[in-house]
Amino acid sequence: MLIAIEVGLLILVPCVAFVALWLRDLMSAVIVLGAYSFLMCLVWTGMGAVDVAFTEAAVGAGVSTVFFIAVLFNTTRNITFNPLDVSSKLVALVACLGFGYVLLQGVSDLPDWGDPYSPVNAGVSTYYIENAYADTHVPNLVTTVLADYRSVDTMLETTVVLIALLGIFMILKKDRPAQSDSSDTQAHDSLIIRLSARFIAPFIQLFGLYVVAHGHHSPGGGFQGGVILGTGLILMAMSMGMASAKRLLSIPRMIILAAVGVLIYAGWGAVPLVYNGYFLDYSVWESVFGSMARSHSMLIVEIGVALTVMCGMYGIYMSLVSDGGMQEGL
Amino acid sequence: MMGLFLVAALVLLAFMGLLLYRIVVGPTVIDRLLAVNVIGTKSIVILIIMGILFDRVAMFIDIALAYGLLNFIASLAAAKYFRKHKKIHHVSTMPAEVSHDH
Amino acid sequence: MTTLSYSVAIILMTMGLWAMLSKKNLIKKLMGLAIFQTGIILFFISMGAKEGATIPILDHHGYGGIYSDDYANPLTQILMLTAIVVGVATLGLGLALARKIYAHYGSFNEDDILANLREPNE
Amino acid sequence: MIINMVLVGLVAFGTTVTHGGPLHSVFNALVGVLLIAGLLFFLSTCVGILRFPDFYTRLNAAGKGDTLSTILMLVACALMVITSAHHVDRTVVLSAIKIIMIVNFIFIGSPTATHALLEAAHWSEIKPWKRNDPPC
Repeated sequence: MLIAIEVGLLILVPCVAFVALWLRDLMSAVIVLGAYSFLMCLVWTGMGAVDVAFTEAAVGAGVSTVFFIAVLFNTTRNITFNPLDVSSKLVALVACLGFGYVLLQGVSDLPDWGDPYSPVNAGVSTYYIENAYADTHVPNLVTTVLADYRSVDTMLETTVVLIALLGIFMILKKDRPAQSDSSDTQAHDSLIIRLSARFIAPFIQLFGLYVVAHGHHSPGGGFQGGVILGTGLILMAMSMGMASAKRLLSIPRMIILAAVGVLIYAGWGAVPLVYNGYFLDYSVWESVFGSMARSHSMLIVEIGVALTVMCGMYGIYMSLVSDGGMQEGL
Repeated sequence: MMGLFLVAALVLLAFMGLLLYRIVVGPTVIDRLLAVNVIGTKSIVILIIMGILFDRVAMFIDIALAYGLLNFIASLAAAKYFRKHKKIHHVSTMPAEVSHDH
Repeated sequence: MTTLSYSVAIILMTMGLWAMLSKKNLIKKLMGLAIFQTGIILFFISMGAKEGATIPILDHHGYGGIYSDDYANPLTQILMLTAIVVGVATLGLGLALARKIYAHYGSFNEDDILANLREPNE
Repeated sequence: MIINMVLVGLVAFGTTVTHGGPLHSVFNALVGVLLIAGLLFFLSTCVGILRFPDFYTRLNAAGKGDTLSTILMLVACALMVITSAHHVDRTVVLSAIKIIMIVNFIFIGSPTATHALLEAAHWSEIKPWKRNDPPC
């Protein structure tokens, strides 16, 4: 039944992607990329990947478009277009068509779409599906695999977000901070925008906390909740001015919190080493939490992920929009 | 009843395809932003219809709620962009007369 | 459907690669990177999809048995879930680099940057 | 507020009549009518966005028609969730209430976005379209 919707979406998606790359104005292209992300989210929902779709929804609707606009805000959106420069484009086109042709030849050898017995769907994933609830008492299989079976992977992914945040800070760092008279130089929005942003921001934060805490039973978890929490802060910084956002979460505190998130993750995973267990083996907590040990440990780990991702998104936005000066932005 | 919802989702998709015309042609950026905004709101409806078709609506509503909360942030940011850069029509410059408007 | 979803993934990857190779503008290159990434994610997700299966969240807790055919593959989904967030973080890093290049050379255009690189004192 | 109370009342009433009975088919018909009305309004939105001559008129079409059609279709979905449930339990009622919350947020967020776009157009001095002007 859903196949009809899927086919329609899959036809629409490459068209939107092509338009985004074809437009000769960066601002328009960025906005069309937002529409592309909406449609991609629907495609993944139709294939049953709700957690992935949730991540894409939070990222595409809230964060990635805002990052692009933040950079264009301080630079230019004009594209220098050189119509004479055909030869290099032709070479690139031939290379890409060859690449696409070779890959398309391989499509016929791939297993059928939706085949439950294909090599990808056999093996370890059947173990995950059939035994995850008995092992951990968590109905959301994606959360189980994310925070329990493959938790070392997730820890390092969280670290990548922290490293990206630190990298952006170092790239954009100003030697001498810009002289500012500590008053908010940013022009204020109209009353309507400020009021509705003020009304919605608490709901966004509350919803983010709900997503982090309820990720065991419905789509969600640390990554999605962290992005939503970060978007709430970005909304405050955008509509109320950066000074008031920094009153909520100052820049040094934000960096410390981002590191604390990874530390919570790694620390909770390191405790079993004391009891002769493996790294990130939560079953030693059974003396404290009983049979829910792995479930509760996953919640704690997800809180660490959410802290890091929230601070990562907020910090990346703040440094991109203010050129690293952290004084005035959108 | 499920068939009606499926048809509704397909019709919504077809209208989204129509909106693509405004995205391609749209003389200014905010015309495109307008069309993208409409596509974003309609994805909320399609998400919930997909939930109904999967018969697990409770699991899909959170995604739709995230869209409902976050959908207007991109338009807010774009609007604030135009407070500083007043030109809505873009200029595509040739390499001979590169303009640095910064 | 079998060929369509894989073909669309490959078309998206090709488009992203083409943008990264042939576009002169750094921001356009980053957009090509984002599109390439979604192509790969689409490929993984369609590998893990199962016909007639529901989403990988259990709706009953093991009464009557849990069969792996009834639920979509969670493994491919978790790999791609983290890839999206990390992708946004690296996108931010790329944007920061582009911003720094713009501050130094006054342009996002590759040709202008290369010209300035060859003649450092203008 | 009044819309909210009406919606919650509708959902609560729908909850009580889910199992068969004459009202069940009435509710099904209501779902169909709301869904088709939403589609019709969205059709007019699309036509407005495609055919109107300048940005301000297009904004009018998008701002009003989009919000109304989304709300109508979401209410149809909420009623469908209630009436199609095999037995009404906490999850089903919570889902319906969440859909009504989405309606609320759209009711606030969508006009705000429209307002922000209007301000952007105003700052960048887009001239409103007059009769006899060529459409842009």
